[in-house]
Amino acid sequence: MKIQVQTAPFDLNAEVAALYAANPKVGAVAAFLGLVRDVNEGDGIATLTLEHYPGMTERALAKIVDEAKGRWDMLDCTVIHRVGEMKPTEPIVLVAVASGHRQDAFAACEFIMDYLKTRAPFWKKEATPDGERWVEARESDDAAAARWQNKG
Amino acid sequence: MKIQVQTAPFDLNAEVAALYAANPKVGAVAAFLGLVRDVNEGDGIATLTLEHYPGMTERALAKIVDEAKGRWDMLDCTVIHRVGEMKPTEPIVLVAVASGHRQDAFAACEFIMDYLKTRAPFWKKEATPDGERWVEARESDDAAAARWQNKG
Amino acid sequence: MMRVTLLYFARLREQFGTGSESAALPSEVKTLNDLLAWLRARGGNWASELAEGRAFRLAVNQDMVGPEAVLNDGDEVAIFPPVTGG
Amino acid sequence: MMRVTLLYFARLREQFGTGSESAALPSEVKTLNDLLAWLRARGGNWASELAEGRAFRLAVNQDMVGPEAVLNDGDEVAIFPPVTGG
Repeated sequence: MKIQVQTAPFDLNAEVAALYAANPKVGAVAAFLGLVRDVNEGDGIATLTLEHYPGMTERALAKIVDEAKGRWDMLDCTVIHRVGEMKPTEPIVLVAVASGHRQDAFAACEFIMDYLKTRAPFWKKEATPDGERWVEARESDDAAAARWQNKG
Repeated sequence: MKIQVQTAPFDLNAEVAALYAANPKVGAVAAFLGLVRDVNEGDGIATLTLEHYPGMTERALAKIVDEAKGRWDMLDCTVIHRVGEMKPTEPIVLVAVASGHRQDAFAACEFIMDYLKTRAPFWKKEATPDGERWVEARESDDAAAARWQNKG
Repeated sequence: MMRVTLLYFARLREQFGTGSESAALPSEVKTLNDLLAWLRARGGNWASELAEGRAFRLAVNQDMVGPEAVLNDGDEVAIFPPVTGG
Repeated sequence: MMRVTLLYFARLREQFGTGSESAALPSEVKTLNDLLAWLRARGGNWASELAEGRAFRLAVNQDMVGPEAVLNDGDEVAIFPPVTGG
């Protein structure tokens, strides 16, 4: 299990290959990439700056991954979240889960993303033509995380 | 939308970047990689050979992708399925979906995989220590595809 | 008289010893069910692999269809095991 | 007397004009609720940003907790807006 917070971009090929290339038990990898969009709430976005809480971030991500491991058959997993300033089309986050079968890989990957969105201490600030603003949390993210309490 | 059947390996970085690098509306890419495992039904697997029905395969995949487009907000999508002989740890299939938001990307990607498993004309033959055998279809795959008829 | 192309894949291709044939169908063969009965009458692997209750799938002109589908002259008909890709 | 480290992130860090402070708490401050009341008493942005009904989150020693959590000497207490990563 690899959990990392970094400013540098990451190499999707290398990260995903690390999950399966050495382990012929892996039949499925589900991966999610979150990217900077050029529009949010109707306004143009020039840059996005990610702040986090060093120490707690890694701890929160490790707890989320542990919870996923308890629910699904996960063979390996990588979570990389970037911080600092990024431009539209740049990847922000990678969550990749390796499993024997696809259902576990998909469910664990989506679960980790939903929990990351509501429990990992990251904050986004957007630069728009009208100046900078902090991104507001979405109720839909709380709802997405809450639905895992009834299934899995 | 890119749908391709090929014997050659594919480049995950290039395929996924093609979905988002030129389109700053993409906020999420969900990707699935299916891989050759070294054990199936308790037997060691030396090689896996994929046969398909040229013409119908591309047609069936296009129909599946079209159905996904009708259900979810998809900005772009790539499906690459390899045929021919492969060894354990080699990727067999890539399904990657780009969307504005993660829920659509995840759902469409999983839907396409479930339907591909039951509707696209591919067949697997395994080489085991006891000789070659055709892989049997799984009832669990039919069940996975059927559940999309009640939701979406 | 109707002429169709028959395609066989995977285990069926191996059991039948061929991947394709061009078949001139007698006039009583109007549906896929009729075609299956006509193929079973060849006996041997044709009778056993296509027996009622065996799992196989049918496609006409590259779309999966049920056995009640009506055949037309020039159709491409495929018979194959349940698919196992992905 | 209890001494804790207070950390502020994102909008709160900007509004309070600081990301961290070491605070000596009066003996009546026993829980996070007490701490919030003590910070609100500073007035200005402290009162408005931490007012009842405003959305913020609390962590003690890097675990998210509710406002009823009891404080201990040496704790690292963080106050921050709802998270928006991913």
